[in-house]
Amino acid sequence: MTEKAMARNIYLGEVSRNEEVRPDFFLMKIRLPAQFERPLPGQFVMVRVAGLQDPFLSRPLSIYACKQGPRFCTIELLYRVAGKGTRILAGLIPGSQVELSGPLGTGYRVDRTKKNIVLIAGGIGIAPLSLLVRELRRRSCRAADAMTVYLGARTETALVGLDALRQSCSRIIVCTDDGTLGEKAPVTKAFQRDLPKYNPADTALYACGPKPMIRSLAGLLNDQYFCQVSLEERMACGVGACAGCVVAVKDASGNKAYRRVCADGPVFELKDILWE
Amino acid sequence: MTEKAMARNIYLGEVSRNEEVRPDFFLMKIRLPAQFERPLPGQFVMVRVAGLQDPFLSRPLSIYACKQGPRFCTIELLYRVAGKGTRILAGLIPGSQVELSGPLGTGYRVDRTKKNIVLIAGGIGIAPLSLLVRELRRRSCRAADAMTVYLGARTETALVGLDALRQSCSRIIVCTDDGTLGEKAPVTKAFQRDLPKYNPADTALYACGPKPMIRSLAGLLNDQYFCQVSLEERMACGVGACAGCVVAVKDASGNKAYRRVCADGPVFELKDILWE
Amino acid sequence: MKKKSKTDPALAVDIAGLKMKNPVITASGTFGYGEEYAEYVNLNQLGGIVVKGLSLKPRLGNPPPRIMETTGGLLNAVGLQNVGVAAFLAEKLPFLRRYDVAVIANIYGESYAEYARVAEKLSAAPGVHALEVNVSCPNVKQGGLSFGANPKAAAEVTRRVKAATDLPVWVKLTPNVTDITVIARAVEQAGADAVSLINTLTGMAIDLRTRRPHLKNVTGGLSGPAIKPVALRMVWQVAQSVAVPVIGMGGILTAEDALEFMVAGAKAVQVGTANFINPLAAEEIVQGMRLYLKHHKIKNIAEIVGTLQV
Amino acid sequence: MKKKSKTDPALAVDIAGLKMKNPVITASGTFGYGEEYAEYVNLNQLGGIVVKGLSLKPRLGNPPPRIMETTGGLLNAVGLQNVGVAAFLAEKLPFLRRYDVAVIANIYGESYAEYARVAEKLSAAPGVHALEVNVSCPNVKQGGLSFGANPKAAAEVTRRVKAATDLPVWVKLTPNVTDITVIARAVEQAGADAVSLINTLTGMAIDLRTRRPHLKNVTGGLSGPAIKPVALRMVWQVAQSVAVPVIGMGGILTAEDALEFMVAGAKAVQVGTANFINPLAAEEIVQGMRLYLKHHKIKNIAEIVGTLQV
Ligand SMILES: Cc1cc2nc3c(=O)[nH]c(=O)nc-3n(C[C@H](O)[C@H](O)[C@H](O)COP(=O)(O)OP(=O)(O)OC[C@H]3O[C@@H](n4cnc5c(N)ncnc54)[C@H](O)[C@@H]3O)c2cc1C
Ligand SMILES: Cc1cc2nc3c(=O)[nH]c(=O)nc-3n(C[C@H](O)[C@H](O)[C@H](O)COP(=O)(O)OP(=O)(O)OC[C@H]3O[C@@H](n4cnc5c(N)ncnc54)[C@H](O)[C@@H]3O)c2cc1C
Ligand SMILES: Cc1cc2nc3c(=O)[nH]c(=O)nc-3n(C[C@H](O)[C@H](O)[C@H](O)COP(=O)(O)O)c2cc1C
Ligand SMILES: Cc1cc2nc3c(=O)[nH]c(=O)nc-3n(C[C@H](O)[C@H](O)[C@H](O)COP(=O)(O)O)c2cc1C
Ligand code: FES
Ligand code: FES
Repeated sequence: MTEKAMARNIYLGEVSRNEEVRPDFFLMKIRLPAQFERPLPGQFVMVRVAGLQDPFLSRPLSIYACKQGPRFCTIELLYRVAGKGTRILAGLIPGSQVELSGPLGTGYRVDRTKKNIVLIAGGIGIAPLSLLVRELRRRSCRAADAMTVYLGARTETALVGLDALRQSCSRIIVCTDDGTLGEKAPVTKAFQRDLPKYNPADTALYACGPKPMIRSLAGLLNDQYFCQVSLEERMACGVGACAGCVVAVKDASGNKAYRRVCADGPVFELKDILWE
Repeated sequence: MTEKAMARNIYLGEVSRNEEVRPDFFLMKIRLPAQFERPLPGQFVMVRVAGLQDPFLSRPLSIYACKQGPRFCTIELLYRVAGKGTRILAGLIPGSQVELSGPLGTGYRVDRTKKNIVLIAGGIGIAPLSLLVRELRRRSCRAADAMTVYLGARTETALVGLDALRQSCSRIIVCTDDGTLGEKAPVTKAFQRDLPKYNPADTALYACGPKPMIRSLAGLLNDQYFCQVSLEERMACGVGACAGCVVAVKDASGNKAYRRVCADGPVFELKDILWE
Repeated sequence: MKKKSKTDPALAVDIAGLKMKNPVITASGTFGYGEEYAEYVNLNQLGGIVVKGLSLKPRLGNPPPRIMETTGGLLNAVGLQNVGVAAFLAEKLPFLRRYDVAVIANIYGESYAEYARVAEKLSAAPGVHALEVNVSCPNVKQGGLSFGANPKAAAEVTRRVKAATDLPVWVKLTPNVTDITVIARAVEQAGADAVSLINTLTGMAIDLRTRRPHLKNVTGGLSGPAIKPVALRMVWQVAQSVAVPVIGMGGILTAEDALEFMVAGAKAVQVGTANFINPLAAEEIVQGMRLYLKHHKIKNIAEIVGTLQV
Repeated sequence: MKKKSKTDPALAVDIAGLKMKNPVITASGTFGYGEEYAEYVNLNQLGGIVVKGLSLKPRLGNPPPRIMETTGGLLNAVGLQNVGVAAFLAEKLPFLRRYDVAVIANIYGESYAEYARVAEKLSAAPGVHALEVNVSCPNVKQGGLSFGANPKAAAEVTRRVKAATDLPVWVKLTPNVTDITVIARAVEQAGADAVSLINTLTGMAIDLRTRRPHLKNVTGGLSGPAIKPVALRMVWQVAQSVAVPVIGMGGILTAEDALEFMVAGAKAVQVGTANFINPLAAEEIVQGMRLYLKHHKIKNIAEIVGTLQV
């Protein structure tokens, strides 16, 4: 490994697999030095192709899975080809090198006192939540049926991560906008219908998805529930130095403040978010 | 082939081979549509990796060999890794696509009345001259010993193209700066020694190499010989539109003028060049 | 040529009386005199061609090296090498006249009088459809930028050229100023029929090995996608400050880039450095615009000009 | 830390009395308050750290989106979000004091008086080694660029700050002007101990899909390698126009880039956007400079400053 690999949190990784698991969705495995810190669910990495300066900035991607061995650590990223940067990532072949820093940001906080765990994922939002599900089962020893996952996507072929999720969770409610699989409804609609079943006192909610989904969730929950959401904003540094990735929140005294998604998040309490 | 391939002189080519033939020297084979025009020795192509914008400009490379078939035309480029652009080219694997225009520029003019053909190549200057040698043998039906090639390089491992050249030419004088192969002398020194053997009336000289070599050649020949040289300048457009690649020459009336290496050259009469 | 189908969106634009079949023009200095690209590009597909900057006498231009690549850009110090107005009329214009494309002559002078003389000579010739006055070349000692960075001088050049010609006069602005809208308004008041912007940003590159500038002229003009954000900003500012049409350029590579300039307020666009890395760029941009309009069911390109919501 | 070998070239510089162990400084707004990068970078290896621009009161900054990538560059409109000078002194400075690195406070005010007040407060605190006066931020409504583009206002800010502090005062110049040497000379005459340049070029990016600017603030500041040619040119021009030290920046990614700025006349350099794409950039630049000097048998970095042959 080069010197770069020695610095804390900055690594040169090697792509060991990069497959199109669904049209426009890729799963990339990256081999990293063993000292890569164990990621919390919700944390992400900043990644770029080694030696390439176009695109200019690194791209943030959630850690979808992580396997630590004695000599290497292998992480998996599940990503959608959204534009130039992810298109270039999608073109990498095994053996390619990526520059990567992480794990970055805050993770989901698991509240062990809540007996209902409900996860709501929209589209590629499944990536961080999948890691959360696996960690919940492993670390908190939750049963596969102690969690409910609401999973929404545009259409069946955009429902990535579902098969893998089935291995750790037996209660999965699937929705698609076009009805090609599961209910033909927005995922928040399906969740809204079940909402009365979930008592605020013993329910923990975790969500990740496009902004409109998060926003309508905020409308449904009305600050009554413990709900953590993972947000996405364009990022430059990924470490809290540039203040480029902010989101408006209510601060401790109820005033408007901007918080950095990369360092203060990406996981926020839903009730703190200011919808302007 | 895509639409791009339909336009005259602009092609999408596919790399079919790209090998390091000597340390830092690569031979790339590119498969092009059959309509790629038969190149004249001395002509070049502008080449860039398809879809990549860093480096920004295309790079000029001489056509080292060309084989035309009924369905495809395959050209070969022999190049030295000089900087960023050529380093990226060197990294291409078979199957990669390149955007390419050409053949561009003027070629060497073969004067059939001259019985001595003398070629002087410095370093990678061997690329266009190799094509000239092969074409001379093929088209003008010259014997392998009707030509003399003076070939110079820094060191033995930088003497590319020599083996291939031996197949078409039996009189090759090799020089290296460090004496690792052939004479330990600049190639112009070896040529200077033999110069009295070549009568200006029946000798045609063709040269390609670094500027100092061409310049000292100009000093030796003193406008007495028919001598064509191929020049190199940084290029932007490659087609004569930007006036970026000029070299100072004496025009018809003996005045200083700037000529475009890409369109008025790269082959110039040595005696026209103004050394400032 | 392809026949226009009934549903084809209208791309034609009218810039101060000059009608062009589409708003895509190749930029001065990046397309030679048209002939250089004629075997690559179907010139009839273009809206217009701005030829290399013309001066009264032929100009040698600057000594080489004249160009250097930078990140996402190109530095050039060609120094207005050109054949001169007489040779242009005799040798270059006849070729261009064979095509159905607007020909815009980019002109340059070392003095007010020279600008006027060049304008006059070009106006007498059939086949020149507009003049673009270059008061913004950073690569020449006299004239050029020194006129363009000063609102009074820029206005005076404009007045002199206007007095010397009946052709529409576009004035090409430099970005190397504190407030480009001041210059734009000054030339508008002096009679400019349109403004085109931006010319290149003055820059420099150094060869660390030799500790010399990469360009013999020391400084040069920066073009290409690196400058696109600056160009877009200035086009947007100027479009809000003047009533005459704005012709936008600076780093346009794709139809999307071109449309962004139009959304910012440009009525037409010029494609410069892009020609070097893809000779088909301008043609592809025309085609891409057509597809965009079709796809978004926009009937006329004019409908998107200046529609930026801020 | 590594022991210095006898043959190690000298990298130390002295900028108007401030001694730094090497000329590599992280640029304001790109390195937070230092702590954000502390787990990536060995801060002791840096010459200096310029902290995020500080104002008297905490500032919310501009609404998001605040950043957008462009070709070879970054547009930002952060709008000087900062904790305010009091919180800086109480919460951020103590952390920085633990390191052996020069701390330069970048300051910003909406009025002459605010600049002076911020300067005063910072000067009272041990551990701030110099002030960098930002008269060039394009992303705020008051102050910022409006001061920096006007030689009189820039000079007045400089005078007020000088009167309020004993620390060395660097004035940071904007590139968005017709002639940067005019501003540089004005602030030099007003007492600036050094000038740093360039701040960002004002630019814009448009989302064609929504026909809105990508930045909520509409325009933003362009940084990164895209602007390097402009930065190098201005550093070279200013270095020839003023006697005070010039601190150069704009698109520096590598030691080679940094050395080019020094050859152009910069006595020290700042590394900005590069930190984002490679947190180790500044450290690697220090190391690369050392290797370059060794390889070229140059004993002291000062020997290359301003050695450009034109
Ligand atoms: C903390 C975090 C974790 C993320 N995890 C994942 C993940 O696991 N899988 C995945 O597929 N994507 C993830 N994203 C989104 C991903 O970063 C963007 O899709 C990607 O950066 C787009 O880059 P691009 O060059 O392909 O597209 P661009 O050409 O840059 O943009 C394409 C489109 O995507 C939008 N976009 C660009 N950057 C972002 C961004 N940072 N966040 C949201 N939208 C953006 C643009 O506005 C545009 O509409 C994550 C984002 C963040 C902030
Ligand atoms: C008509 C023509 C034919 C050529 N044929 C060949 C060939 O067959 N094989 C081959 O290896 N090279 C050839 N060259 C040179 C080749 O184009 C350059 O080596 C290449 O462009 C360097 O690009 P780069 O990005 O690798 O290096 P850069 O990082 O751009 O530059 C590295 C070094 O090479 C110099 N350089 C850059 N461009 C040129 C150029 N166009 N000409 C000369 N020096 C340059 C630079 O000044 C610098 O010193 C030819 C050049 C021309 C003009
Ligand atoms: C090599 C070169 C030569 C140029 N010559 C001229 C010129 O003669 N007159 C002029 O007005 N602009 C000239 N320009 C500027 C371009 O017309 C255009 O304004 C600028 O390059 C920005 O657009 P672009 O980024 O699309 O290239 C030249 C640009 C380049 C790159
Ligand atoms: C996100 C961001 C925030 C910045 N904030 C400041 C600031 O607060 N004060 C300041 O003087 N310059 C600020 N700058 C400008 C940089 O310090 C620097 O002058 C500029 O980015 C050019 O250098 P670079 O290309 O190396 O980034 C900021 C730049 C960026 C990218
Ligand atoms: S990306 Fe820089 S602060 Fe978040
Ligand atoms: S490279 Fe443009 S004229 Fe030669």
